[in-house]
Amino acid sequence: MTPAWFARRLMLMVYTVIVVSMLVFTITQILPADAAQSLLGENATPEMLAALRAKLGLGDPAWLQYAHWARHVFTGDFGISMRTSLPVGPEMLTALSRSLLLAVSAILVTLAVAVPLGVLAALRQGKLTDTGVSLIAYLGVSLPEFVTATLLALLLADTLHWLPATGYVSPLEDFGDSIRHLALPVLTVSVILVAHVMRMMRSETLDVLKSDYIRAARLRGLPERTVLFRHALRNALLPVVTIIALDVGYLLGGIIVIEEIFAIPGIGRALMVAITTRDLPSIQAGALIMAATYAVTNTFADMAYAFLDRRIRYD
Amino acid sequence: MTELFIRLMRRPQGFIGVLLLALIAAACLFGSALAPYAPEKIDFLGRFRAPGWQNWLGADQFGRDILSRLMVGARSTVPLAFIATFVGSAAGAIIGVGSAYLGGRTDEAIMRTNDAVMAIPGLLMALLLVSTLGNGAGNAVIAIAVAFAPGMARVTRSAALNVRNQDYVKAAIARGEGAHWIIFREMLPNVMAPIVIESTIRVSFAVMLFATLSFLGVGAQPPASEWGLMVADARQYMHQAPWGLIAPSAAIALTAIAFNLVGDGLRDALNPKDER
Amino acid sequence: MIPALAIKNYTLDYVTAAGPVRVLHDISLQIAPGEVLGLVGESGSGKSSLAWALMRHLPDNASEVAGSLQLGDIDLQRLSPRALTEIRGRRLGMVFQDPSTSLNPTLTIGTQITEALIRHRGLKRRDASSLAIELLGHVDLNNPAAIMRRYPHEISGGEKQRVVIATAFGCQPDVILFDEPTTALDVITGARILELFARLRRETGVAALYISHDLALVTRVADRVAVLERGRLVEQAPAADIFRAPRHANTRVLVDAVPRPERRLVHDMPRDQVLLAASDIEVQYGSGGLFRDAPPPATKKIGFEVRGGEILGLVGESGSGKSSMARALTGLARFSGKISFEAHEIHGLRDMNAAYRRDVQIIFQHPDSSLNPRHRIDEILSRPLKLYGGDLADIPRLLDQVRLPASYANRWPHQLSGGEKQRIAIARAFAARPKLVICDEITAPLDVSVQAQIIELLLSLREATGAAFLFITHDLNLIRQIAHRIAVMRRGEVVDLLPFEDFDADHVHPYTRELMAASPVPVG
Amino acid sequence: MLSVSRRLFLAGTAIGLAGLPRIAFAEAPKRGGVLRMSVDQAASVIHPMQARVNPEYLVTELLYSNLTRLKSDMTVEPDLAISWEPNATLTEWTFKLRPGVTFHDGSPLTADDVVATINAILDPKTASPGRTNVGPIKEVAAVDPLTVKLTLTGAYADLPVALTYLNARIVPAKVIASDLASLSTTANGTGPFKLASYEPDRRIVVERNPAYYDPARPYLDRIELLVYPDRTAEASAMISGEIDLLLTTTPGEYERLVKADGVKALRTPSGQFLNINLGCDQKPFNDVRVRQALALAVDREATVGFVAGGYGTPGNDTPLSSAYHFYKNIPLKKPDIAKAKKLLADAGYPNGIDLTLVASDKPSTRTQLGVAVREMAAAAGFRINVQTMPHATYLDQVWKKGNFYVGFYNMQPTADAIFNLLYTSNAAWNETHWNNADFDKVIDAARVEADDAKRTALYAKAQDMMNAEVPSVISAFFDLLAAQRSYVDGYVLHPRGSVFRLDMVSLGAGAPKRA
Repeated sequence: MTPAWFARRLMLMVYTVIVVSMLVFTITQILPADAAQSLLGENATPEMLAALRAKLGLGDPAWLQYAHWARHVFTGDFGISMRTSLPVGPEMLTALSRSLLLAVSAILVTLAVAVPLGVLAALRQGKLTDTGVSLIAYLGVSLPEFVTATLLALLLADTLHWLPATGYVSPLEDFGDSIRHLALPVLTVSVILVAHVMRMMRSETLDVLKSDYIRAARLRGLPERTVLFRHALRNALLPVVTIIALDVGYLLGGIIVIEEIFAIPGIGRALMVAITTRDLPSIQAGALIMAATYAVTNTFADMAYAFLDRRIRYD
Repeated sequence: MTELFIRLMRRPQGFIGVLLLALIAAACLFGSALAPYAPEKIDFLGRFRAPGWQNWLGADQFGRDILSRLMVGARSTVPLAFIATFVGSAAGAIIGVGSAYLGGRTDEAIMRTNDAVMAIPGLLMALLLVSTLGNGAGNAVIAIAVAFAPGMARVTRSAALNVRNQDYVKAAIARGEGAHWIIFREMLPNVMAPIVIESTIRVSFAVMLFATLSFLGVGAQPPASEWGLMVADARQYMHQAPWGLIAPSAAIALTAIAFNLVGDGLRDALNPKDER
Repeated sequence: MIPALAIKNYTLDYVTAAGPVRVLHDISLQIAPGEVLGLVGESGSGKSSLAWALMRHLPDNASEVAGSLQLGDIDLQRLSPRALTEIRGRRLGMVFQDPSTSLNPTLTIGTQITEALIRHRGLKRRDASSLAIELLGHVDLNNPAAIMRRYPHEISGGEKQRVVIATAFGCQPDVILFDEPTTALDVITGARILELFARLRRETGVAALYISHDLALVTRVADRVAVLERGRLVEQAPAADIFRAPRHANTRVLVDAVPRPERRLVHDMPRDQVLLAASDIEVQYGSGGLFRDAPPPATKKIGFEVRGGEILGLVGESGSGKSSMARALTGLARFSGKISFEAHEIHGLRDMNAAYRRDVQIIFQHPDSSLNPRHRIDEILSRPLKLYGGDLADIPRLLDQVRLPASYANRWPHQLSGGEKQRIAIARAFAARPKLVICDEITAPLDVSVQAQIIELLLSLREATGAAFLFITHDLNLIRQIAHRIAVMRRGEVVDLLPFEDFDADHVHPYTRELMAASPVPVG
Repeated sequence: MLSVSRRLFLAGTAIGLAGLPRIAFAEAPKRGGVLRMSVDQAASVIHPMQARVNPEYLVTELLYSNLTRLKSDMTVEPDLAISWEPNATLTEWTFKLRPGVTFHDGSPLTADDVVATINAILDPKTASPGRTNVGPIKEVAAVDPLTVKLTLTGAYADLPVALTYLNARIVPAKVIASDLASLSTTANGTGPFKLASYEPDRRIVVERNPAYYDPARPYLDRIELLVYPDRTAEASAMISGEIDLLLTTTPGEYERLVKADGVKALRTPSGQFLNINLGCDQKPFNDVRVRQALALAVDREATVGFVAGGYGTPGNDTPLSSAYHFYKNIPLKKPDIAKAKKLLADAGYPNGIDLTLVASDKPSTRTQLGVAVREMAAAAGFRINVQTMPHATYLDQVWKKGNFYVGFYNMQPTADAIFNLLYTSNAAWNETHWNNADFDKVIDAARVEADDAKRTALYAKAQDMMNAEVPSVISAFFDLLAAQRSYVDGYVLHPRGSVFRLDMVSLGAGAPKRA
């Protein structure tokens, strides 16, 4: 991790954010229906619309709006939400923190479950355990998230009354209650992720176990436990962990449905609401913050990988 | 080809997967001819009728026959997911192979931009696009295709980079072959295996993404009998008529499992490494 | 006296879908304590299977039909998995072909060497560590303490192999299996590893089974040599006798195929007129970026001439820039400098017109990768004909030219053997009726007997077409048999460019001399 | 009520009303406690003049007060005004304000605040939806610190009702003068509760206003308003006791809530309806026979089942349901396919007609109505393609522009309000362009008619006209469905759908202790 490597990574992050900002801005420009109409709803009169449009600066040419917006974003000002009149930046960052809480908890649960299962399946390749574990994996990826969420809520909240059905409590307010409320959404995300990570862990472990250096370690007379834990697991985990970091992107944008069902005011739902109400500053800020988060986690993943696997350090 | 098929069928997951796919294909082809009722026929007296001799899988909030809707709906679910994946994969494959062929700074620029686009999660991208293009199954196909393309470009490119370094590609360049020949005749056929495997598995994601878009109200539109829409609609009546939720969910799950099984089977069948 | 290792009537099958395939027939071998037995055979002869059988690491479909494997008084076939880990490394060590894949990339050298010492010598961590440093010093590694902290990718291939050897010897086993330990290394590095092996063997008196495809090399390190041919043991003899008096016909073929500089295969002289003149060629891979320094150039403004009908040899170790030169001449790499081909002057990729591309053809090293696996043979051969003008009806003639039946036109590349694939690549090059053919290490992955046939084919094609050759290789013995002049490259520069007969002279570059010393000339 | 004099009927007074709970309790309501309730949509606007949806109306009702207040029988009671009096021609109204009322910041309520508020609502720059709904106000003036005089552009009998409008909350004059926009994020009203925290997409908390003008109320110490966007999950939260009150739910969830222990499911008929708007100025709906044919093809009883899950009342192509005053019970139109076919053939479509019916995706019942009508009307020869689009797109491209689409409207406080909103020639949202001069005359006459019997006759005539000419097909009214835990006392589901009166709510025995 030379300074040059670091600088290149930073450049890539910035590039990602710029590309995304332009892309999102373009999309928001061609969204049909205008924000003023959408804000005022069925009560709007033409003069009210005109007044609001002028206030929002919707009449300016697109590039001017982009330049204007980019300049403000650069100073940390994402604008004011057309919907709530609150500053968009802090709102989206708060939402992001909630989504990250969900995403990181889900990743931790997933790793704790999927890694041992994946290794087990790999070690028992072709045996009953392998088939059983693979079957679970297939089930996990074969239902849409909202069905999985519904079924889990039906079982754990409606029937068994173990967990609250919906709602979000900040861990800063009431930690215990926060955990109880997070349990169902985390479980739902984990069910989907576990399937994915487990399959990956299985195939990576199989690949690593077939590698020359594992064979060499065995032929050097090292006990199977050492071979597995010191030599194989480490190398199999690396790519898995990296891919999980990439999954943060999916987790932030893909859990809109889960955030909706479990009433978690995260960034995915904030964006969904922004899109349906044509709240352009929120769409732009949300997408940008999400892309930036993705770029940052990606960079961290690269750094972690480079740190753990010294081979690619200077790539 | 036949050899590959035999190898695929020899594995349990490939065999079951192909069997399920055949069933689904049959539903797509003959579903509307075999369905006992018209899929949109409403029946006031039959609302939420439980499964029985009249409606084998029960009836929904309009008294429509769920079995008939499932059978007819296969055609507006699976082929669309398939087309979306195909278009996305094809676009991604061409970008990936082209980028690998061009190499150097062009490759870097294309792939970095591609990565940047990937920073927008697929569902969000699909939502933005559908909001721009308007709701509906056709636009959802486009949105899913666009959402899939960058990922496929990445998968393809890493495979294509390997191929790019193969001597037969170098030989073709040294010979003075044109870019078209090299990309489409020398490289593309040799990266087909990973593309096909990845695409097969992605069809199941597409089915799921479709369902999610329908759940969010921007995918297929009523009265279509797209499965995801059926699930989304039935969800609000799930305590009155759980069969409305169960039947299409099971159909989606089976389809997803089938494509996953075939994808995994293909991966093994195309990878002789496991065979000694 | 109990032999250190005894193999008796050992017979091994692999069970395939098409039924059992016998890979080892009734093998009996003994290695006395302190003896080194060389095991030679071409690819597919079963020598690796024998090694895996001894290490008890056979694939699942292997079936041991008969025979016994004894390590001292231990019956290897009866060991439980647990007992096996006590034997491996401790009593029976192994050194692998490719040191870069036999070390775990994510663990330090220190970890990997000490864990074996802790396990097999029962040492405490600190003692193991100091012994490891001592061992690394003993295999001539500079600053062993620093090496301990490094990761495998941070040291060179030769250093890695020294680490592996140090580990194997450090556990003080009775017998060590060497599986082609120098094949993946450069000639000079390989020669030094051999020297190290000889020294350690002298010091420790360990018994060893040394497996290799290189007959000349084996005769230099082994006391006795056994020759394996398609799973059968065809000859066992003292090392000195094999070249002098090979008894079995197969051994004789093998011996004859080994290139010897003194046995010239080319007797004519090239024409006077210069076909291709390259000057100041510099190849630079990747450019510096905003935050990235440019790598050093692969070739540093070098040049040479090829005359009509000449065979110019280009030798050097990997990374010396010889392949980059080939890529520059065929438009596969960007370069600066000037190429004159007949009257045509070329300053960059854009100047390479169709005529130049037709006249200069290249054949690559790996037959497996030089043919597109998705194209049939006839399609592969049809491309030059379509591009440069030619008749598709010529395909059978092209096949005949490289001594393959016309029926091969309908085959897929994977249905061909390595040598046959290389013949197709040759046919594809000659389909263009070239004036210069660049051969980039084309015989390196082939067995010696196949290599001899390919060389013979190339020479007869040269006879027929009058084409010149730029023959790139790392095998000095081979190139001295066929080249008119030989250029020696090192780190992007040409250090010597001499007629073949001058190589025995005194005024060669010291590097050339080192290279010659490292190229094993067969004993006898 | 009918016997009281005209003057007494139109004027209002606080005597004997203020402080009296609407429902007689066996014991006095218990003070204190925290009510946790949920809404399915964020209250993203708390600016009282700009609120547009029910959760937002709820929040502004908690924080602010109007001059007058709508009771659940759709009559008016005093709020900040304790009495009012029109002149003889109903063009000038004088309102007496309640003395001693203070805003949350402690400043007293005066006539100037009322004047400033009404002027701000009428100012187009404020862009308040209330501008066209607070009545035909020409001028507003302070007579003395506790007296306000409103001058109208014409006679208007329903002004006290109009002033209950959801955006006509009284805000301080000084806020209007300095920074009206600050009300988007802060609140300063005279309502029973004060804003404690505001996170629009997650939770809004209000706390008791100790200085509320009625010393007895509110009963609750605090209300937490949570956003649970998923109706199924919301109902589950109610059943498991996570929340005490949910404002609205679907028929499917209602059936589950009815059966749940400790839950009281609430239901009230309302004037909320879906209509199919027919562009009466364009082909084919400019021909009244086509409109009548469609009306005859629709099975109204079945529509209530399909669209409202049986929780509703059939409609007769007029916007008035039994929840309104002046509702006329006309015999329900029965589906008559043969007659519909004939009407269509007479109108020049003997082989049927192809149409595209647009439905916005929110609420989803719009599409359900479309799907049901499509199937029902198919027999009569209507080949209808239902097109669903996002609500924002619908508002932009179809609403008030299309000639065949599904509309959705809340109950309005008066018959005049709903007719003038949708069906008169100068209606605010004249979607159908029916433009029937006779109808306009009837509505205008009813608007200034103070005699209840005559008004009833006039509105009956208006309903007959709509029933006959079908500017839009109105086949079903929804019942409002909600639920509460059984320990919640004093909550009445208001048919208007946007009046809540949580100041009347208290927690009875068995309520959980919430910190």
